[in-house]
Amino acid sequence: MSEASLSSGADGRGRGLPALALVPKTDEKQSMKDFKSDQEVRWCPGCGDYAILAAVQGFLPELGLRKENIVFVSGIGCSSRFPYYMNTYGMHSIHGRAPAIATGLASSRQDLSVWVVTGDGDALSIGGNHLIHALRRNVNLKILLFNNRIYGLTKGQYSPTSETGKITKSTPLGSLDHPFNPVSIAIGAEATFVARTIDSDRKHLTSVLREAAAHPGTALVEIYQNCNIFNDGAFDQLKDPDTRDDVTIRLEHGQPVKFGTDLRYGVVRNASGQLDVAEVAEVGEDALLVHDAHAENPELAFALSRLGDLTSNYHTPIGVFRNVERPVYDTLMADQLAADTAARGAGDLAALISGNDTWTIS
Amino acid sequence: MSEASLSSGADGRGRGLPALALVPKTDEKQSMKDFKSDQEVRWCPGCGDYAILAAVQGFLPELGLRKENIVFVSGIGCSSRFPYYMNTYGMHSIHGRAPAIATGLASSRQDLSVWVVTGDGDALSIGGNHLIHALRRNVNLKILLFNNRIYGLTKGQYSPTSETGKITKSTPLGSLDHPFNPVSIAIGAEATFVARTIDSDRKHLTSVLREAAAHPGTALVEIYQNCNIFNDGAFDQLKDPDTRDDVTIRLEHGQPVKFGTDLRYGVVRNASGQLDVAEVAEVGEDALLVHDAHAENPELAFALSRLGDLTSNYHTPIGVFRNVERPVYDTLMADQLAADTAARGAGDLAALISGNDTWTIS
Amino acid sequence: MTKQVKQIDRVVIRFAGDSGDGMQLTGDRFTSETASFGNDLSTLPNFPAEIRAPAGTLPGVSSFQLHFADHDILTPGDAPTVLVAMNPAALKANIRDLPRGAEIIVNTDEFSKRAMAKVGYATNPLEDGSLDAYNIHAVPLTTLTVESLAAFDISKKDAERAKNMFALGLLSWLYHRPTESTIAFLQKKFAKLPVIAEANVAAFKAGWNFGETTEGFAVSYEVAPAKLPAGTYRNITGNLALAYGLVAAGQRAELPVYLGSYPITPASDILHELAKHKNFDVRTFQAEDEIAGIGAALGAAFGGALGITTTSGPGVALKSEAIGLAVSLELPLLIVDVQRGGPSTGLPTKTEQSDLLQAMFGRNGEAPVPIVAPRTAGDCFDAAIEAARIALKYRTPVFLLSDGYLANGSEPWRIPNVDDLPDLRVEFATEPNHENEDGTKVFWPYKRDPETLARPWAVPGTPGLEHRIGGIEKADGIGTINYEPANHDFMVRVRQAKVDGIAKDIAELEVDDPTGDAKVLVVGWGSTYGPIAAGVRRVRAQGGKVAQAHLRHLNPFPANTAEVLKKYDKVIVPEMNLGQLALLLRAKYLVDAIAYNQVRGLPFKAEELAHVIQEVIESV
Amino acid sequence: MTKQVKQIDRVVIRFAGDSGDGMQLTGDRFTSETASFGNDLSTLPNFPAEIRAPAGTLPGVSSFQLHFADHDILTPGDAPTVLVAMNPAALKANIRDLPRGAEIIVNTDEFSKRAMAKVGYATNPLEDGSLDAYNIHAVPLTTLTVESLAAFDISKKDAERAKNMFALGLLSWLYHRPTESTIAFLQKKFAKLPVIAEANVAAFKAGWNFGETTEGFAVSYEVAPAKLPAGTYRNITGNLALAYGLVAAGQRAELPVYLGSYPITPASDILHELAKHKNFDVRTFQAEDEIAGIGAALGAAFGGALGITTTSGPGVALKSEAIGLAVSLELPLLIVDVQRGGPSTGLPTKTEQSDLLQAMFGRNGEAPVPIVAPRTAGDCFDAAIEAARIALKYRTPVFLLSDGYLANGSEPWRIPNVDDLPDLRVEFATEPNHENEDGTKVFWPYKRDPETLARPWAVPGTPGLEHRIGGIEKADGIGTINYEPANHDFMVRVRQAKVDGIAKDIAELEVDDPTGDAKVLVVGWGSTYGPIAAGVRRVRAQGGKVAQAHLRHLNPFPANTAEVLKKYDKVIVPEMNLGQLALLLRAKYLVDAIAYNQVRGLPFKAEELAHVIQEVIESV
Ligand SMILES: Cc1ncc(C[n+]2csc(CCOP(=O)(O)OP(=O)(O)O)c2C)c(N)n1
Ligand SMILES: Cc1ncc(C[n+]2csc(CCOP(=O)(O)OP(=O)(O)O)c2C)c(N)n1
Ligand code: SF4
Ligand code: SF4
Ligand SMILES: [Mg+2]
Ligand SMILES: [Mg+2]
Repeated sequence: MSEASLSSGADGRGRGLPALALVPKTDEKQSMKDFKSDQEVRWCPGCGDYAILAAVQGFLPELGLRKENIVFVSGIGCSSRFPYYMNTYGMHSIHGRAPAIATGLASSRQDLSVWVVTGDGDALSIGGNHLIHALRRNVNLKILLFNNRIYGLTKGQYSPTSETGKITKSTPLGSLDHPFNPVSIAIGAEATFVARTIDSDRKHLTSVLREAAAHPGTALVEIYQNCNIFNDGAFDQLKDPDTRDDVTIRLEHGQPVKFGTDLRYGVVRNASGQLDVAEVAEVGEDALLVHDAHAENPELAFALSRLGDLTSNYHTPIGVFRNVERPVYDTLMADQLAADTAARGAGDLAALISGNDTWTIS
Repeated sequence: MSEASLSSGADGRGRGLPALALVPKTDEKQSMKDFKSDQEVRWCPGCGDYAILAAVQGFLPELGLRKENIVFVSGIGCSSRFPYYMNTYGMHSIHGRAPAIATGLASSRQDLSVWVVTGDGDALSIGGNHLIHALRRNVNLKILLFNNRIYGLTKGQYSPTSETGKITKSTPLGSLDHPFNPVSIAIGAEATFVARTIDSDRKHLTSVLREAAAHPGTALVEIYQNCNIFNDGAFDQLKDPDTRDDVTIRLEHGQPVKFGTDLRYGVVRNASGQLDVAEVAEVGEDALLVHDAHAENPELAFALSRLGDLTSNYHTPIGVFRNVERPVYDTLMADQLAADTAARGAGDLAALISGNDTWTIS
Repeated sequence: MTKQVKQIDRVVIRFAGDSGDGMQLTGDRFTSETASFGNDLSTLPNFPAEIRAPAGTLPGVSSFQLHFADHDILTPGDAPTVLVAMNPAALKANIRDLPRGAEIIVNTDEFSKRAMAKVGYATNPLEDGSLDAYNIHAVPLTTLTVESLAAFDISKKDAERAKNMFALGLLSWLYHRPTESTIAFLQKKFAKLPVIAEANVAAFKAGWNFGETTEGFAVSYEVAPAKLPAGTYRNITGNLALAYGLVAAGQRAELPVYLGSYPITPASDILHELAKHKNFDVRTFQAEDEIAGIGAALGAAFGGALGITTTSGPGVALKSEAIGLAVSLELPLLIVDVQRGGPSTGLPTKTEQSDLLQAMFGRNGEAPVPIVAPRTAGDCFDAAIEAARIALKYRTPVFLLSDGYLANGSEPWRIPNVDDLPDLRVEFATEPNHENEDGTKVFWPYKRDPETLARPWAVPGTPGLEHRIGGIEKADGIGTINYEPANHDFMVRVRQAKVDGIAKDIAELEVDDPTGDAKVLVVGWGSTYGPIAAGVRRVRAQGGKVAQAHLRHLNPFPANTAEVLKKYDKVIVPEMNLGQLALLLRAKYLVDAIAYNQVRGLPFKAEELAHVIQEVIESV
Repeated sequence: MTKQVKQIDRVVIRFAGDSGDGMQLTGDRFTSETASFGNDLSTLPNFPAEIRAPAGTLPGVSSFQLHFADHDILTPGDAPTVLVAMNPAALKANIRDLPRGAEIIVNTDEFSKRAMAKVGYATNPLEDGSLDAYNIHAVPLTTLTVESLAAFDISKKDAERAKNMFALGLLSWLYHRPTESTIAFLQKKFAKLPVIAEANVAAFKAGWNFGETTEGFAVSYEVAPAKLPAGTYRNITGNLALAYGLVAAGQRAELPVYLGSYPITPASDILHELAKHKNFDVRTFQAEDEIAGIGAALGAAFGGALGITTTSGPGVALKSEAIGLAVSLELPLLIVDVQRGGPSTGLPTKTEQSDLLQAMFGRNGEAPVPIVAPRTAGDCFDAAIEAARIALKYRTPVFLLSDGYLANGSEPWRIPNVDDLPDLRVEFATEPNHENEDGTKVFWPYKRDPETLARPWAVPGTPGLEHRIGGIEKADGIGTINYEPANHDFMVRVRQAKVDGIAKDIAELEVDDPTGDAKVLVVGWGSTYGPIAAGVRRVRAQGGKVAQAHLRHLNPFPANTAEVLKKYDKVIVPEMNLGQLALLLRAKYLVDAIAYNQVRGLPFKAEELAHVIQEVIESV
């Protein structure tokens, strides 16, 4: 199995950094502070957004891109204040529309590295349609979805990722809606890159950002983020040293899926072909599923996305679920222009507007 | 495997017709013509919509519901003209919003059987967000998605289900977008019932409608529909007597997945755990996958949705992919009202507006 | 020692501190103590868009202003006579609003070098004499609070947190406020944490005693209860009154209420409130976006519910297309717009009146929609009922235009007698309403009531009345799709005529012109009522003659509007926008209305309006 | 036999048949024959919203009207002097528009009992004398076509399909039209099916010969070429001219063009056209909805492209919120609204002018947007360039308001010299534009050009100018988030001032008042130019004195507008809405404008306007 799966990505098409091939590099040595804007950060003390901001600012120097060629586009929400704090170009747009705006920017400017910062409400409530269309088109965008399972900026209503029965200002008797699993819906929407990580795990967060940045096309990164004011502790089981190892499944491409204290658990396919958690001791190493993020067919990635329990956070896989190559929208668009120009030559305005059915009056 | 899967639905929760339990029945014998409105049908001659209309009008009498308790809500598009031709209550709303409007109607009137008629553009372009949210909420709606892989009413632009590279009025050099697979995205959006059928197969279409009507909650039925003016023959391989049997995979719950002339092909899990098509002769009956539409875990249904090739239509599964029970939004909402009223008694307006912090001036 | 007690007629207090200092809560508590004491009052909360903007910074300052008096008042007061500043930022951000001689109570504990530097105080304003014009009470609030809670087994942090209650206690002593309600409130709020509850109560009492004992406060003040019209009163904010009005409308119409909404500041609280009243047959649906919110409400209206959607300006923009559909379907629907600063995201937590023209014209095609606007917090209740009345009777979407100032501000409200509320019951169609030539009886969904021009409301489930409606133009009467030129022209005009006709059915525009011979008229709408009336009072107090008229219906205008306007030489229209009502009045009545505008995210000041009016009077 | 040839100065022909009969194509061909012959012309296509409404029914009738003359004309003609009716439905649907004495060519083959019954003809109108007032040519078009194609190896169905070409041939003979272009066209169109191509050509020629030989047509007519201003001409529709204008704007600005659009009638063809011109550095993005369409265009504008979004009324409604964002971001953006009948879905394929107020006010908050409107099909080209000029120079979204009549109607267009087109080049910011106290140079995204009040356009990729913009109110100059009351008031006013200031930069309002002493002025905007001018001509022809002025800029109005209006005793404002421009003029200039309105989904008739004008003249 592992070979089959590895091979599917082994040709390395779209690996490496072609995602940023056209973005000018800098020769100067960059550091975290180069990416800090002079704006005072206005999140609540203790908000998980701080950690994500630090991680992103800490990671970007790695890419060695000219910072004037980096753009952060966001919607509306606490998380969407992000661009103000980055010393790059940025747009704090309107609620839910960042993927659409970023699509226009990315598909007209291949020399830019375009990042979208959004929240669970921004991306999955009002912005759901733009998100799924960006994913299927595979525009060259890196979408960071800060999922705190709540509407923060509007002071705590439940969101499309809140667990059913959630008591909030707008649902005093509990919410009725069944939540989205952002990873599942992204895969269902033909995404080429889907990952999940956690605000507090700087190392993991950074490694996921690295892979996302390297991905040519749309990369969706769901980041579990704590809103200590309106949904504090939503992800505690994944953070608490006592529980975290036994509830978090760390996915690594090409590796058997093992987790838990001294890796005593693993993921296997059960009799009915569904994925299940088992004790490695019982099933044996060979029975373990080997993760293949590069498989063209998304069924495995989807199956993995169903392992976690969104309420208890038990058996939550983190890492890169899917990372496959597919032609990038911006490239296709640019190629079409180039091909047409090559075929017909640069447009001649006078000829165009005259057409071929004219008459002259003197 | 087959047992495991059968059992998961065997308890029969949500089977039968509880979906319509609260909708008043009629004693009169109904016939197809009872559901025909006096409005002249204005689709192009030869349009697949005619067959679907006939199938629906032919099926409804089976339900034996009072026709005044049936409502058809649609958006905008050729397909969305549907309600005008039904002698029931109906609303031809605005582009993409039918699921939202129907949600308000269904969640406030449990005594109605509410149907949504929509197109691939209406449901998946402008209406994508409302569709996925209706699915996750599991509102008691039956959504008929007429998929002709084109924008008909606006005279033939490509749609989110058009194959990549499609030449249309708006894409003279071919479209760039990777299409949605409506079944995949519905499953990714937590749908409880997802099916696919074909305009020209009256029998199959009717059987799917029957199961959808029986499903408590949102049922999405994708209907392949021929637009003979702007996308003629989009589904020919599934209709042409010479090819249809070998390209169409008919799914039946609890049955091994076999198809092709004298059922010589079947679906199996390959070494890497992915679904594949194989010759029954080679793999043997027992190796065949047994379809389990009732499995709580959607991974199988999702995997099946990936079998078909959306361009060649090869190995297109039709039938019910997923049919599981989950609390219905309208019921939950009604129950919350009932519970609150039971707990606190019917609201007392005078008491409410007075509150408990008053003073009197005389 | 017994202290001197002064009688005064009115006070304007502003509590100011960090977003985290609980100033809104403190203000609320002081307000309800004041309300239950029987003063007339008006409040103005003011906070940043961020949930907890960084501590000690100017953008992070949150404030709550309260005006209370022994007579009826109309505004939260132009300038605070007392400022409670919990830190240097709060002082700096508010000082310029204070008249000389104002009292300032500052928490000296927070005046560290760093804290002062952070907001640009080079030297300590409490010492450098820059505040000599004011009457400073330097109080180490934090220290005192912590000391007073030494006995409690709580963290220092929790102890410090209680400093707002210490301040509240001090102010309560200073103005002789009753304390029971606050103590009860604290016990209820922290019921789960009895220690914290007791600690807060203790801090509150400590603050009171501090006032009682310290020399710092030589005088305390009494503001006698106000003589308001007889009745039972409560304090109420605009959003709460509006929510109650919607519940009441459902009850009086004997219809289920269906709210389809998407949260947005400053409208969210209406959703929150309605969600609490399921036992009034009220359904609340938090939709995926604004379009789904109004869509669901419209769907419910088709099903026979009182459909409502609540939002603010940006949400209205998104709902535009669906509102057009509602106009075409001619179904009852309430669109509540709690206006905020624009354009775009603008100033989400500030007030503005700049959605009037959007409400009038923000749709494709000729799509007239009636508009109703409340004038005070309490009036939101009646305005909601009036808007529902029009929607139900005329089968039309109706705009209810509130704003951020009304939404969050509060005032005493005379609780109406439920049985006196208007009867909003409607009749659903149950029978065919038309006879074909061949004598068969059929139902025509667009056959109108000759009086109101409203079409019949036939809800699904009614046998024999099956029909289809939609957004494409339909034939007059029978309601089938119709592309005929003459029919479209007729339908466009009849939809307009229906809305125009409502003028016959609404109260005339009242003019307040005591002497009857004023030459200048001030016309306003919505939340500017208070400031305008206060300004008018001042002018009259100084012997000036001015008339005031305030529009509750913006579309259509009351039947006598032309008449009223023509009576005066000059018409002033003050608005918190660039002149939107003025534009409508000028266009319709060709009156040379003088637009006086401010777009500051804050209500007008009475003084300022008085000044403007005075100038115009003199110009006549 | 040689036939008589009559010289006439103008003809109005209407082709009418089933949606499936190819009437639009027939009309197009006759139009281009006529254009290349050098007549002046004007066309009016008219078709149902359905793709192929059922054959033989009234709603299924599709028609194409063409007015051509030996002099310059302004409208497609009030009433057809010739009707070609391919079936009973076409006859019934159009007969009432014909003046007595008009010529009617009918396809008798389609007059079966069933077909006639279907549209309510109890007896055959061709025989029952009901058409005596007209000059009927009863021709079995289908039979004749099929016979003429007997030699071809094609199906009967294909043969019958060619009947529209037979009719075209007949009409071409009747009016001496050149035939080469049509023959060439058919060969190209059916290149892949040579037999079909030949068959159609044969049918076309057969039609011509039929006219030549049959007694049925004793006379043929000659309409001499029109003496239009010297130049090279082509025939063009409004949508095509508008699309070309957008391409030209990109070329003259030397900027890439980015169109973000979602298909909608009647705007879709602009998307279709632009999609063909990728070699002009034009990107077209078919978005998932209207909001994504404008969003992508705005994103591209941020990146330095000429961002454009095209739509119709319902789409504008959906874009409202994003337009507000563009106002706040102050980026160049073109919003093209090809207006159609409203409200809601309304009449998708019919024309209307009812989005003017939506364009003016359809957003939350004070969000002014300049508005430009073309007056004729050809003028769509210049109007698009002018709209782009304003957007680019003032860094603002701009509305371009076309409509369904301009979009699909066509006229001869004098092809401009590309080098004479305005230079639209702009300068991107490349350097810091502000110096801090400490002497450091920084970039302030909202530091404005004192002249235009436009802010700098600094595109990503420019080193040192990294900055953040957004929809929240920002501080003047530096552009950081700012909630200060005074700053907001200032920013709201400066955005308004920027748009108002454009008045200095646009052409003055021209008045056509030949005698200089007219007392009545007719003011219009957009596509009513033709009918109004034609109406004015008629009045003058009868000795009446009337002035005409037509607004190209609706926001801001030209600087001299007040002056112009004041000059006349009466001002008439004809509009295809309920008086939207009239409202704006009344509000701004307090002029008692008389609104004359029609909302029929069709352009005004010149005769009708002449009548209205005459009445007003007499009333003075
Ligand atoms: C059109 C519009 N609708 C609603 C709002 C109000 N609003 C602002 S942010 C937000 C949701 C925020 O939730 P999320 O996206 O999860 O971001 P978070 O604050 O949790 O980071 C809402 C409803 C708005 N600003 N604009
Ligand atoms: C708000 C809005 N945008 C665009 C349109 C134009 N429009 C009408 S139907 C349609 C798409 C139709 O495609 P589909 O939903 O697949 O229906 P079909 O006609 O193919 O049955 C579009 C873009 C519209 N009517 N309203
Ligand atoms: S409200 Fe929650 S998400 Fe928003 S800033 Fe505060 S802690 Fe963070
Ligand atoms: S255009 Fe296509 S989908 Fe629409 S009615 Fe005609 S055939 Fe059917
Ligand atoms: Mg969130
Ligand atoms: Mg379609």
